Amino acid sequence: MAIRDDFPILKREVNGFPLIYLDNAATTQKPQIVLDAMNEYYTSSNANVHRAVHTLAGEATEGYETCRQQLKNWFNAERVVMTSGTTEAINLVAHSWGRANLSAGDVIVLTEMEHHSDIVPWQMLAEERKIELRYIPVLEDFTLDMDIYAASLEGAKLVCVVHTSNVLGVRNPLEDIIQMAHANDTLVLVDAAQGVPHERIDFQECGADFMAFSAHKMCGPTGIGALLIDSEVFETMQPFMGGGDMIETVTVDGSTYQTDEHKFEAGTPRIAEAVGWSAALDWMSKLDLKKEHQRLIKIARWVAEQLRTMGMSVYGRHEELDSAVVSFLHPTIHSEDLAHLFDSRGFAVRTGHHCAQPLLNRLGIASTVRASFYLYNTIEEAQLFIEQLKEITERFG
Amino acid sequence: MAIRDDFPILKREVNGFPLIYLDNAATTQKPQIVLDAMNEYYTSSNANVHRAVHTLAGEATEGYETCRQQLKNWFNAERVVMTSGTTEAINLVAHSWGRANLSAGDVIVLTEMEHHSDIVPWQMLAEERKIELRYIPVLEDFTLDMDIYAASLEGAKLVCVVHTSNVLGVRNPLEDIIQMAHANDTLVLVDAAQGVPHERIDFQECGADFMAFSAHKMCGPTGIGALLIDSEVFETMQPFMGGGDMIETVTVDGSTYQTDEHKFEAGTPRIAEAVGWSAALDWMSKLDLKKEHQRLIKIARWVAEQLRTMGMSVYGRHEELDSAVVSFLHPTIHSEDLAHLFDSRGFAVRTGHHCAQPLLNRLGIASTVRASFYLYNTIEEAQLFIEQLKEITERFG
Amino acid sequence: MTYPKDLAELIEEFQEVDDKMERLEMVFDMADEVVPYPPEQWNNDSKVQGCQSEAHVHVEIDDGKVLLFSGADAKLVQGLMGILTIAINGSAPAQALLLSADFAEEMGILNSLSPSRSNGFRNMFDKVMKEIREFV
Amino acid sequence: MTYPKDLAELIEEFQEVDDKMERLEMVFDMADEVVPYPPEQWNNDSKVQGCQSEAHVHVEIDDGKVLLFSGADAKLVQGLMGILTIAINGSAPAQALLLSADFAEEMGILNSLSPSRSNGFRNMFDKVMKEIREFV
Ligand SMILES: Cc1ncc(COP(=O)(O)O)c(C=O)c1O
Ligand SMILES: Cc1ncc(COP(=O)(O)O)c(C=O)c1O
Repeated sequence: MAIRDDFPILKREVNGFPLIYLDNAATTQKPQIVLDAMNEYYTSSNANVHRAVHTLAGEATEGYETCRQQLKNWFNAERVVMTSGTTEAINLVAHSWGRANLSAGDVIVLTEMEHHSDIVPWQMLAEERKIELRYIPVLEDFTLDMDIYAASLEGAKLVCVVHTSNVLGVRNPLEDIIQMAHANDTLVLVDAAQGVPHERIDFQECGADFMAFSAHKMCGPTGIGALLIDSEVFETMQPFMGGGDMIETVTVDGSTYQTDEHKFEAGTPRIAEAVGWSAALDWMSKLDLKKEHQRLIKIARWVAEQLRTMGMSVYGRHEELDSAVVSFLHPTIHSEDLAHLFDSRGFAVRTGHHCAQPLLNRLGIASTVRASFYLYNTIEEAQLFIEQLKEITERFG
Repeated sequence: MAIRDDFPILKREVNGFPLIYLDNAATTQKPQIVLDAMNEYYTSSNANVHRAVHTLAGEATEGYETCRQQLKNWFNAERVVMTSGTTEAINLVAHSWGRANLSAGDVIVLTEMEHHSDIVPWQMLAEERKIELRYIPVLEDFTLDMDIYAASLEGAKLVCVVHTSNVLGVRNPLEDIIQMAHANDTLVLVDAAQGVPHERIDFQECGADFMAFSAHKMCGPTGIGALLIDSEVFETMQPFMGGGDMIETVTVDGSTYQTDEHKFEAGTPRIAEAVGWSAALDWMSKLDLKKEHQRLIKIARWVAEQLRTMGMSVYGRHEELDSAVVSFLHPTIHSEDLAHLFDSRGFAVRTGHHCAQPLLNRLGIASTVRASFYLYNTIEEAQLFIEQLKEITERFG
Repeated sequence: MTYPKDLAELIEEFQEVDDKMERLEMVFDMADEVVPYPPEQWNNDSKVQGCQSEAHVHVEIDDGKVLLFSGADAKLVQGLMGILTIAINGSAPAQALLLSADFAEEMGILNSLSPSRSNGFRNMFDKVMKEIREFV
Repeated sequence: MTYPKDLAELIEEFQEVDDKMERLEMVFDMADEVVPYPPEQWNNDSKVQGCQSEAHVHVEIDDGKVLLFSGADAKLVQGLMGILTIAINGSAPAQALLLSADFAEEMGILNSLSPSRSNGFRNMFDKVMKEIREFV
């Protein structure tokens, strides 16, 4: 299969068995051209960016800023701030927008489905600024309680919602969520860490005010991510970190800041990472993402069905727009033991709370085993996974 | 020369001439083994770190945490927080230590020699918390005014000082600075971005409370840096960013945090970057850094002398412990034009304010041309640089 | 490092088995070797931090000999506790402290332990040793 | 893109020269082509942002024709201003707006312009075009 061939790591063996990598919701693998692009950068253009005239610096700047431009094109976004990942992007909003626009008594709406990275920054801000947090509960069918959502919007300044849950694979009804929020003059931050890898999003069309995501979950390198910002909201934000590159002038009496995205990008940026991410976007743009996603959600649905038939508890629904993530628990084998057993046969699956403890609390469980599928995964791998689980159950169940 | 052979980029040509890279204070080049290590990581161990049981995740965690351990060994430090670079490290201190320990009327002492990254975070904090900033002036001989320093310590909670100036190459008398501060119960943050690449520092022996630096200025990759923290001071710090990996438990009612360095490392960390940095440290540990530094400072001194003879204004003194950075201005050719002319012959030098506007204000200039030498630079390159300048002066001066 | 005789034999047994899953099965079987620390008594003090699952240890010194009580949700963790029990229960504290955590790696159970948090074994081991040290 | 005749000729002249330093020299020589905007009149409005050095431009429309005044600290920047002066001075505003900034790249002077801040040329060009646009 052509896609697989682009990923050198898939040829590796683990414990004597071919690697079957099903931990894609944690991080994805990288196609060779991403590594080549970073190597090429380091072996021919490495230099610090911006404000320099020599050739290498020009090439490095071009490489870095090209990534921003590609993201603008990919997402139809006017403002793209480069960060170290989703987590930093959300913290940036809490700091740069939150501290500039919120005060005691203001309300932020979160959901119980959020990743810790979209909870803890708000808890920290809430404590500092005496802000009220309201959490939308998750229902039995793994969806958000939209009635409570509607009610909780009253007086809310910001809604923070995960595009697609990293535990359940459930894709939230963002269109409704954003429309209802905007009707109430409430801004919306979308944590799209899991959404962006499986769905091509038009930022301006979707209407969100902030959207955060990480390169490493979409075939790009570690250490880089981005925040898309609505261009009007952008103007209401104060700087995040202070330092080189985000200033216009510095004197001992005070400083003035850049007015574009660089205002939020202090210090030497992630240059090689940006170059690698560009290559990943190039690579992905050659795929029919929609078709691939349909293939993957079909695999996930099939796996979920098999698991249910085998008596596993499955957490998720695997509808058309959901991501190809299957969380489950074995009736008798502890999730951690199960993950070790899978690993002994070359399967990489994740267990634990997946940085979503409030969601797991709501589900009344402490952990799940999570198999998450991505572009290079095949139905054959899914079949092997189910067969393996049968064998493990027979022997250890 | 053996060292040069390890750096593939040095074989490149620029505008038809061999690259002579003299922009090392901005960023350094990477030896092949750093690229190999990152490639190896991406092609055989790439996975998300921490709290996972599968083989790849274990290897990735090992790779990431090994870098921390190597930094602990290299610097004899007990607490090493990984950041995206010097700038983030200093912002972390401003946020995590500053907001937890400073209040209105407190004093922070800075120097006029600081990089913007060690000024702007404090200006932002000062404005937010009504903190007083005192700047130590730079004297005619390019050193700090130690009398004013002594006087300015009164009531100061923190001193922020650059180990080695990125414009002047001047290495500050840190031993005295720290001793005087500590005698006054004042903590000291050292911006060692330029110090660490040329001097092996024992963090506990030097006695600083915080030390910040970047991998990319010491043969490591972009996107990663570190903050060393005194272990007692460490305990007085609140979290920086919120998110995955820095928490112990999260509930809708509040969260508890990790107690070790992970408390300050929210989100998926810079895994490949840490692996690359480890390789860079390995590579550097095989050199006699002291001897190399002596070689380089001799080159810098020779270049400075030549420049003075040619009628250039040279900013710096190039003593034994200073770094091999030579900042100068041409009497008739504008610094930016000079940099373009150098570039046309393959030389990479930097011009501008070098993110140190207060220092340049003090010197009464708006920019310098800066040639900075590092491990792979040779005396022959320095000679070519001087010859080139002579040719340019004849033709354009 | 030289291990206590029982443990050394166990390590050898493990090393003879090539198949990782089989080795895991052998660890699972060791879960029965623990002196159980019943879930009712699990508390914050006994909790091993950084484990994915619940794991608790409690050390007493009985007649000058180490007595390790333990229990865990996950069988693998409890199996490792069982092995540790075999290795140190009944030893003098000073003797027990000589043990290094490397045995789990030598047994080929855990891929890599050293500075990593990828599993709670290291934390469990360190906690037990810390408790023993308090008695020395 | 087709350039105004004077500019097209200049581009051709530049392209015939292989040596980058020589090309820079040719740009330097163009510094004299500007209609000077004297430093005394430089102000915040005329300042080109994002330049390393001071660079100022001021546009007037005289008798329906673009009149560009400019000046810079750095000779290269002023040379580029000179080339821009040749390209647009005396044109109708609508005509001047047809120019794209690519000519500096085609002349082989600047390595890469597009989204980069590595030099202020792009900002200078954009600022001039913006000012002209206000007159249309
Ligand atoms: C003295 C000094 N401090 C801080 C910095 C900022 O480092 P970074 O951009 O890697 O965060 C630099 C590098 O430009 C520097 O030279
Ligand atoms: C839904 C969601 N949000 C946020 C994050 C955090 O992303 P990162 O760790 O790359 O900052 C993740 C990834 O773990 C995620 O799945």
